[in-house]
Amino acid sequence: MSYKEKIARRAAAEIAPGQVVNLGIGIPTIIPRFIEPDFPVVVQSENGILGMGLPTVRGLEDRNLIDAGGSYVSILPGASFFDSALSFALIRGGRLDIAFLGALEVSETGDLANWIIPGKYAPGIGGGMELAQKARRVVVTTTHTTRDGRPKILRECTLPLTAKACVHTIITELAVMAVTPSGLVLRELAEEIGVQEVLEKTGVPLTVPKGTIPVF
Amino acid sequence: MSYKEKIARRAAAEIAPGQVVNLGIGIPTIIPRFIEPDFPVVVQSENGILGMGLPTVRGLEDRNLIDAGGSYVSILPGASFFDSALSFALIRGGRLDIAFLGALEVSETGDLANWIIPGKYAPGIGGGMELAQKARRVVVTTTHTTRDGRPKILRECTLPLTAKACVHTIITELAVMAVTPSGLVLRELAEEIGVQEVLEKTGVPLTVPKGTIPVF
Amino acid sequence: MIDKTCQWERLDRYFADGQTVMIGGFGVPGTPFLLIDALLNSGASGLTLVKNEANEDHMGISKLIETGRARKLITSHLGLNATVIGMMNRGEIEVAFYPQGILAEKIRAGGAGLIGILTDIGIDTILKTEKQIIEVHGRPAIVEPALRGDISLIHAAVADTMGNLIYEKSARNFNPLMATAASRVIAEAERVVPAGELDPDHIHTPAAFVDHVVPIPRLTEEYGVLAHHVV
Amino acid sequence: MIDKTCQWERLDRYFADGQTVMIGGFGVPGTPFLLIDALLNSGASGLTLVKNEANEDHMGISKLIETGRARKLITSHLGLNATVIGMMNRGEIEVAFYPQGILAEKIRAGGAGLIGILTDIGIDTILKTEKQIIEVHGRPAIVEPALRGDISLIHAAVADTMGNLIYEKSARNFNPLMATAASRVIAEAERVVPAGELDPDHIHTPAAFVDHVVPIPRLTEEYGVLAHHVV
Repeated sequence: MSYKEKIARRAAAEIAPGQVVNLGIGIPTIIPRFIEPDFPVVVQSENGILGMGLPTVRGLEDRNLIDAGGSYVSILPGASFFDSALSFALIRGGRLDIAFLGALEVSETGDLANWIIPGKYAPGIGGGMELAQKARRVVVTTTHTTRDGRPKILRECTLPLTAKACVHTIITELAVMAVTPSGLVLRELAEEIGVQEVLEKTGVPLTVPKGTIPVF
Repeated sequence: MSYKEKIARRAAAEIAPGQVVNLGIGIPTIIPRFIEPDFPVVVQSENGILGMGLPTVRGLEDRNLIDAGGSYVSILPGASFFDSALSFALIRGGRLDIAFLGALEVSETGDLANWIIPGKYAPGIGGGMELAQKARRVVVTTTHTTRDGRPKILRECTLPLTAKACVHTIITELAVMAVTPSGLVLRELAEEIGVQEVLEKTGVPLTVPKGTIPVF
Repeated sequence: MIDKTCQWERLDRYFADGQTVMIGGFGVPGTPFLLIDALLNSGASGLTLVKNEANEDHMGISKLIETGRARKLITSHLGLNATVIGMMNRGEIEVAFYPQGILAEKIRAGGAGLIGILTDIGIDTILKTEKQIIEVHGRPAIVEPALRGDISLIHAAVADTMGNLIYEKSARNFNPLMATAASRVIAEAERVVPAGELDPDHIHTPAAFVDHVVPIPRLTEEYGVLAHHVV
Repeated sequence: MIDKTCQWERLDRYFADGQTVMIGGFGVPGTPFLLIDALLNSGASGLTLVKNEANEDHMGISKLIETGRARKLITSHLGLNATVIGMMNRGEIEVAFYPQGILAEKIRAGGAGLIGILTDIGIDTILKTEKQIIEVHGRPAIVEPALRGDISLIHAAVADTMGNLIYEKSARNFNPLMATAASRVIAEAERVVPAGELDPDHIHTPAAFVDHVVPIPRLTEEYGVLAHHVV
């Protein structure tokens, strides 16, 4: 299992029965692989779908049925289609239980930066800002560090924010961390990962609760 | 034919083929009687109908199909139903060609007062303010004077306005008048009505064009 | 499979004194008469009601108002309800009027997580009194804050068990707007079908907005054709 | 009977230099490729385009942009179009980005005859720079003015001859919003049926919003499944 799959599998466990969730681009798109087929969850897509299922079986693609990332998808019984205004009404109006989002940087107070690197990467805003700011819970799925090994979890984001104080939980290939009023708290460790490694690769103090840390 | 029917019949002649119109309460509701069955007009109702037809034939009323005044109505081929937000989007967004409205008072500059008599009559606002302010044309259908003979067409309205400078045409049991940048202009006279009577019953100067005034 | 169907007996727990309650309908069509009765029977009082109009005397939300259960009514027009107009004139209920389409937009904005809308409707009238006015591109605009409820009571023609709703004809009106604009959305439905039976392109209110679906056992007389409106 | 069907050859007269053109679609679904070709062939230039994204390189509105016909693009995200991102970075086209749902709301507000909307989206980000900010009930709100076009180009699955439109699945997206928000609304339709054939409860865009319906003779390759998006 790749590190992305590990993160996605752990992220899937965040979903409570009956919740409405949105899966951002990147790692979140593979979360559905780790949801049991009969688990009651409703997946929303910004382009106007509620009740998305798995990616379409090859050869059965429907030219009118893609997700917000452009992939051909299937729908489940009870699905509905709607326009872009209603789609974001759902997001901003408080009916989205969890947004799973990728990150360039996350701060210890839950600020999220994931849409722009000035001068380098500026493809636009998309739906991410509304998802980050208005989902009832934001779960960030990300590698713990950048490709060149620098921490992505920082005291303060250096990149322009997507939304302030929006992240509730961070899931990486090393750990699950919660954003709390008293800072980041280690909740779980990945298999075969030690506390020390996580502390070293995190750019901010991380509270380690007493007792055994659960492993995922 | 009653004076209301005369006004309604003349009002019906204001509609050009293909137009979208809204019929306010009172005299406007009887306009459809004077539209030829095959004349292409689309009647909108604020409660979410486009393509209304005549009142329902007695005994065939549909409990789910009323107009904004509460009367049971029929629909024509090509009709559609929608919510109250879209219904007023259509009105405010410039897709309503004519609103036919009643009046308590109209000013010579086209101000309309028809929703409140402070201390006496204040049932609310309804859709009238949006119809008056945003229809592409507002045609007022009204008796020329109040029940006690005072002019309804005034230099300035004394009652709180519904909308300012919104009325294009006034149709009464005596005359058809246009609101123009240089004041009110007499366009047509009702059968057997003389210019003098109209001038006397109008509370403001009325320009009478040279030549024969058409009769309706 | 998610199942939001709910029995009438369970509704009591959702109602409380002082709530803001949005109620669908424009006249009889779309008014959730049985949910209104449930609210009435719950005993909740001090309510703020949001509805296009107050139904007609002794019907629908007029019953809540006549029994003194509503502190305030946010509405558009009361032309067909002399009883409530009388109560308003005697100061027995506070009434806030909005242009019909602006009321719709305020509710929609609440549902859409907006802070409000900017409009010029009423800009030259007494309506602008006590409104916040700003300038946008050199043009005056009335600020109309978004409106949300604690509860919305919705009438649907068809629902599925997951909470997708379809309305019929002119019974749609304010229902789909209010179904987005409250913390708890309760829909009564004339017919409830299993999830998957409705065409996803025909659904008017997607399931995520709806918390409870209550099947209507039998349409009562109030839902029928009103004899005095038959011409 | 009103008949808004229109032949492709007649479209030329509706296009002009400098127009603001709204174009439906989110990716391939709902993008009116043939209407975009008609606009391209008309020779109109100096256009301001409004679309969720710029399609992908060499497809849809990317063709208009790549041929230098658009002065400005109002959009949400260009992640799948490196060509247009390159042109933007070289200053060959002006691009204004909005959060996707706020772009939708601005267009909807234009269609609904509002002056604008008030939102807190982006209030703690660089987005608020150069925005008008007001306070509503003690809370900061970004003023987002309404957006309208001279023309909207819409793709419908089914239209009737009067101009009622029905969209299919995720091809709905921005189409019903843009269909309310321009002085002239042109819809291409995969199937055109006589007025009266569509269920009035299933119509997504009522006829009054639509000026012209152009029947699609045959769906071209661009409307099909994109091989590089098949997993």
